[in-house]
Amino acid sequence: MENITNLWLSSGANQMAFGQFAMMLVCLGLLFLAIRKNFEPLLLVPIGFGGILANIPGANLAVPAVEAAIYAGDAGVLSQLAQALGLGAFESVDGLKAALENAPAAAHERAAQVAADAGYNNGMLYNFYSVAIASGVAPLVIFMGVGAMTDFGPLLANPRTLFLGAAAQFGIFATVLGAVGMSAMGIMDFSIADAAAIGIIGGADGPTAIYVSSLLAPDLLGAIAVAAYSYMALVPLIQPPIMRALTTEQERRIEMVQLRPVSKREKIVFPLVLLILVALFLPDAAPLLGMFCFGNLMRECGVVSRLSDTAQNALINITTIFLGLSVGSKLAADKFLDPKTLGILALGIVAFAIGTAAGVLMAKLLNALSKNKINPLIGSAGVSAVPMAARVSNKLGLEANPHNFLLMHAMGPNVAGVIGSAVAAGVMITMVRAMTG
Amino acid sequence: MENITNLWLSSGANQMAFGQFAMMLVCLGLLFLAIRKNFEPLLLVPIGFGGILANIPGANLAVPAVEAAIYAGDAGVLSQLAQALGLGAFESVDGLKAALENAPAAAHERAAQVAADAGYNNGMLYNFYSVAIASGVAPLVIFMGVGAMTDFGPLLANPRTLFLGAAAQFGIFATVLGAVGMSAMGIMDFSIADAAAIGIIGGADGPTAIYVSSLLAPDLLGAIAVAAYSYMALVPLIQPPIMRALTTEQERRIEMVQLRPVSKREKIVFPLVLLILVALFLPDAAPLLGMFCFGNLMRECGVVSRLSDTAQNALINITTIFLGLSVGSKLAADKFLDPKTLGILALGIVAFAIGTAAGVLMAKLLNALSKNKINPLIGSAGVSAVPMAARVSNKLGLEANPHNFLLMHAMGPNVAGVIGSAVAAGVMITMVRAMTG
Amino acid sequence: MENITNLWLSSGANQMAFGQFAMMLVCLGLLFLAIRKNFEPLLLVPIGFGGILANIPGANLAVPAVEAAIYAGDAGVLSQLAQALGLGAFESVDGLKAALENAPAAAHERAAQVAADAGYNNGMLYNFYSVAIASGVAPLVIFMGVGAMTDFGPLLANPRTLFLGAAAQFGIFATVLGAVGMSAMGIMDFSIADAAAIGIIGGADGPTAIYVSSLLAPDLLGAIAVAAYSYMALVPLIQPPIMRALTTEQERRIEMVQLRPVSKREKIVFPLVLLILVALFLPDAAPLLGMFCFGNLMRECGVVSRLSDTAQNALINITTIFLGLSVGSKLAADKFLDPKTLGILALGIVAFAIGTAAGVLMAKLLNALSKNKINPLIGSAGVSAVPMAARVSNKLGLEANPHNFLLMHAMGPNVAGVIGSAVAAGVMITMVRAMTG
Amino acid sequence: MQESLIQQGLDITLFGMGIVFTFLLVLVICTTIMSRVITRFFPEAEPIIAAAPVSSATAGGAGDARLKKIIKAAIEQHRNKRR
Amino acid sequence: MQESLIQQGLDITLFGMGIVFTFLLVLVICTTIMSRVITRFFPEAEPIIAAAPVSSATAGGAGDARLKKIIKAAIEQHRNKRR
Amino acid sequence: MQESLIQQGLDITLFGMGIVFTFLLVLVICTTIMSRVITRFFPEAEPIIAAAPVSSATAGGAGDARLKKIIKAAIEQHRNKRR
Ligand code: NA
Ligand code: NA
Ligand code: NA
Repeated sequence: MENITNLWLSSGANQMAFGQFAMMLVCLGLLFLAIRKNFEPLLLVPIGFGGILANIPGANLAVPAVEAAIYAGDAGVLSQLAQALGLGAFESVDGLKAALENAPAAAHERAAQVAADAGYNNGMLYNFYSVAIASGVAPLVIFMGVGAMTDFGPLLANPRTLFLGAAAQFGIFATVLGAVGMSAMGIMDFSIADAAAIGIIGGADGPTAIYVSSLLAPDLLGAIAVAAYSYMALVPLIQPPIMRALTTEQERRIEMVQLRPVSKREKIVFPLVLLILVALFLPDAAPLLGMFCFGNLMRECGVVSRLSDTAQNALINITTIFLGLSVGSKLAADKFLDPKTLGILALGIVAFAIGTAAGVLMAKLLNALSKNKINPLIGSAGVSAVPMAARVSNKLGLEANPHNFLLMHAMGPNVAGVIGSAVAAGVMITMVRAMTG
Repeated sequence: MENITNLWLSSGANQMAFGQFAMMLVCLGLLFLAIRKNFEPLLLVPIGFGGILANIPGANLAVPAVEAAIYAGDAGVLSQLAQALGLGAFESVDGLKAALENAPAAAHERAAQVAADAGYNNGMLYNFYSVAIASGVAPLVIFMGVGAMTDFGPLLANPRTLFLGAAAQFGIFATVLGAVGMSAMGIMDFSIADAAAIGIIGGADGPTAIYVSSLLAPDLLGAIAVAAYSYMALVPLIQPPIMRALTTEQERRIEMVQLRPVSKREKIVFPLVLLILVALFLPDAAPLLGMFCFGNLMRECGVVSRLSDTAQNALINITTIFLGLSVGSKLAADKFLDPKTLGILALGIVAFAIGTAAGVLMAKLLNALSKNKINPLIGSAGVSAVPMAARVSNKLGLEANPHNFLLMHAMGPNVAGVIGSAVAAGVMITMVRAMTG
Repeated sequence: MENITNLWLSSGANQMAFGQFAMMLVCLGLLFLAIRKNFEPLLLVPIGFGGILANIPGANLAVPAVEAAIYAGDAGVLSQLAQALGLGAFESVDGLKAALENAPAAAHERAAQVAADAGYNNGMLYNFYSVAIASGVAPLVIFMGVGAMTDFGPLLANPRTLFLGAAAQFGIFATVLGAVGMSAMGIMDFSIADAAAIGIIGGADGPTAIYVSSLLAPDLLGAIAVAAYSYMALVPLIQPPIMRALTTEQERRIEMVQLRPVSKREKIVFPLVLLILVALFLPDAAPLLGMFCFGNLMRECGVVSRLSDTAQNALINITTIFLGLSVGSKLAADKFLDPKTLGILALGIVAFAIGTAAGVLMAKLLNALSKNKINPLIGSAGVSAVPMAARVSNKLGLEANPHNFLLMHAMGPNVAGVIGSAVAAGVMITMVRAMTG
Repeated sequence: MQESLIQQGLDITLFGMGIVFTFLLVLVICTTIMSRVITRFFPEAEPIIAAAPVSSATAGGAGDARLKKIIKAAIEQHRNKRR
Repeated sequence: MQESLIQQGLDITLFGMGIVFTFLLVLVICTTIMSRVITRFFPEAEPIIAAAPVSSATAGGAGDARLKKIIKAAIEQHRNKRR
Repeated sequence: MQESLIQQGLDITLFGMGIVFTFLLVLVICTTIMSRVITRFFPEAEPIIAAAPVSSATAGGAGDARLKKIIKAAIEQHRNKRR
């Protein structure tokens, strides 16, 4: 009899809190968008599935052994944990969790040893998160793979388009301002680190967003990643109205001269030039841009094609599976169902919109300064969201002028946007650390 | 001169105990079965090879640094270890090893630090085991890959076959009873956790068996994995006599109606339905069935085929190599050459036989209750052992009736058996933990 | 204003020490050799790139959190670190680093906890190094892949060529003598462990060299790996003059009888024979040769081709990427720009030359003892450097006699050289540990 | 203690088999409902037949077959014209 | 504190955008110089056109096309001989 | 100390080379015995020639060759009939 009671007590249905139920519906919604509407499925399928797993009541898949021990609520273990964390005695679960969060590394380890001795293990998703994201490795490996898939040819043929990629990063910083503004007005309670991590959504670059928020605001990582990937999928809806509003029919019809051929040598040397500039001026962007340049050098150098193939296929796929599940672990109800999430979702779409506008306006500015006209529609591609944003530019160009193929021209600002947001990420990490350190 | 002596003392021939020699022969036998007789070679080749490596005298490949330090026998190090483990002074190697086994996590770490300071490293296979199996990740990743290879179409076309997969799990529980019975009679000394881990051999599912025994009875893992994979390879020999004995010629001739076509949407929704039921009722089965459903969703959803391909190829292959070598590390003579191993081998084959019989009998029961007859030969496929058991059903069906193609019909209970044993695994993990608390 | 100052202080240009700048040039040189001159690009591209990353000033990519904390120079953290490492108070950065190097494991962990509490993380490349090389796993996995790519057919057809592979290892030991001689003369300051690690360059086998030096002389690993791979690429320049000097035109013209066909069974049994001999006589070579034999068995047994394919492709490529970057992390200026590096480079080329000569001379000795003549040009292939050295033998053979195809004959000593240097590695690890233990 | 071990084994067996059956019963019910709902309310445009995926080996064979058919047709056509 | 938070946000925005632009400006300059140097002093033997890699799918199609062409040619040749 | 370092180096060299040679000598002996035993007592049904594995590229070429042969044969056959 006791056994049946045990099983029922341990079964999910009994423990399912409303928040977890709601998060499961949210995650099913993400899966629907990914599978049916093709919203960045490579990431949103694992994220959504991981989110469901993280919200299974009683399974504790997304928490470390110590938290599992706390939830299990054995009186003896709780008092040992309280002692290990430097509390006099166990008073409340929330008090214990707060102590855990603020405990120094040595106390953390003592608590982990107590949990291990009591037979608790880390949850599967918690382990994935520790290895893949907390260590920083998964976003970097994906960035390496993206580098190995990136052709800098269009950018090298027309380096001016780097400015479009720079301008579109204004979306990032405007969002930082928005976030601190919300805090100042008392609507939200974002720290400067939170604000920086939210801003990076405007970079429209998944791995960069995950990397930055894992460093600056791990608690918000789930919401930030979901916002980043969802809005990237929504680029074909978000950008066109802004692009039409800011350009005249005349401007949208501008045909661009064909890109010059770019030699293999230029393509080999470019990632090294970029790397050296990063080394000289932006050491905090070195992990992201370093791995990106490494992937690109493997692609272009022509002598390590088997490594480049693996970086673009087996390695990036394996990493994506675990990265997605790990991000999903941050969709646990107690972290995600927070007013902050709504703020993040609202700020994220603003970031995309402002980035798009800034890119288009910069293109118009460049046209005002130079004879060699560029079609301002390619400015919006500067937000990155490779290659979706470039396709949007192409589509609007064709609408205005059926002979106007902008795709290759838009690839320049598009990859420039990847560099731009990695640079912005480096700057923000440095500055936030100096401010909070 | 001293150098030659050192080398000779450290050389294997000098240290080769009889047990290690015997285990090498056993492992060569496993390799012979795998390579020549095609006994589940994907697992038994790495397991057999890992077993040889684990038994190389003096190489300490399968033991942690602390044990290597103990075997090296330096007096100073031994006394430091004894202190670290809370013994007054070093008395005997066996006493030290016993203290190590029962030491709390903090003492374990102190001992590891003593060994590290004395220059000892963990053995290669020990590291593989820690990363791949002790963490639980390798069986789960393989289960994800199996999910990505599984077609639930036949099961969805005829959901009643799930009952066959349920019935065949009786092999698991009968074996648990057998194991505790042996203990009660004093023949063996199995704890309830041991009995549960041995029972899971009857699930005829390698990753599930390894996952459960890594949690409940790590010391028996080697024997359990070897028994599970060997008997899976022996399914074409074990099952037919039982199937013939329990069915009439008439029953074996039953032709089944062709399966209805199953829509893509059903296949996409099914893993989610299964996942949600697991979340509601069986949180302890969530890691296994969650990863299985995730793999299957990746397969069926059609939008992440590159992830699905990787899960079915590079990722599962890499994991299989390390899983196999890690299982092999548990074939070290001091663990494997134990009367318990004989008990495990004996109980394992009984588990397969009872599971087969239960599946067939359940099929006959379903026939007694319903007009829509099923061929009882497909009941035996409920033990899983995918796809071997389904092929056995097909072969016996063709013998009785040359127009009787049972393969697709048997795939339903076959994959149902995978679900069934994962459910049984979850139940047993919950109950054993509650009992041993 | 303060922010700009911060950024400038943190920027690379400000912190770029001369050594780091020099190392970047060296690494660009390695990349040039790899890409333009095809010098072992699969390794030298990642090594060179990793070396640039490791030398980015202020990025601390190649150092652990504790060192990053030391370089950051916060007074409070420094004094905490000094306490954690058992110093009375903080006196100097160099003193702290020296204390860190000599600290026992427990003090190391306390220091790591201080750094974690102060918000410092391990550098990316440091993490790669810890996981890939310090654990020993990456060289072993690569060796497994090499085993899966190796055809022992030519060796089995003519086992006598194993002696050529043995003789060529004299390069290793002559270099050990050279290194201790340099130390004795006061030119360099190599310990016996350093000398053994340097000697292994003469094995002309990358993973073996990295494995041995990660165990015996981790500080020299960067220089040793660079020397090993560079000289392997230079084999077509280093070997021919030596081979011509030691052979007569007559000898170079010797045509060899066609190799007998080797049966599949011999190929399957050979890795097991080798493994068992290793188990009996050389347990310290078991990790290297064990993984090598495992890879070869997977290749030849014919029943696990999907594992063998993965070992030869996805797995070895992934491992090569991280191994290369990790080796690059040891090209940090403060480790690499040391007089020892020059000594290593000088000794390395001597090792190759002596190994080549010893192989050729052994071939002539075998000819003197047997009627069945072999072409002494294949002796040089005994240094390994697969398959470059065998191609050199073939090329010189064709020069002397246009009908003289030595390639397959040279593959025998070539793979024998891999076995020979792994054996030498095992011997040296055992002996050095006994000497320094 | 031995008594209790057997008791534990019986407990695991009874509750275990019970839960396995119950869970799979619930799964049968949910699956059946799911299939009906999808078939009735969310049918796919064209019914998909659960065909075994054509392996690349088969595809190669198919290629050969197609090749032979093309050649046959070419020759046939040629003959017909000759008549 | 709130004052300071906004101040921090403004700092990040101003310096951040400034550095992004400055860095990319430097990159534009260096890239342009690099391209000119390579084009003038280290030109490649034959100019390489940035052609899209032919995917295996296309290659398969090409195979089919070649097959058809061969058969067509065979038949054509045959007809010609008949005349 | 210096003396001893050289002594250690000599030790490693002498014992090292000795063991490398001894080990490979034993390996030569065991390999030879193994080959003889297998060749005499466990011969394979058909002798396998150590042929280089046919790469897929070659296979593609073989396909082309087969294709040409089939077409040739078809045309040949056709011609013969015409005569
Ligand atoms: Na961007
Ligand atoms: Na089963
Ligand atoms: Na060698």
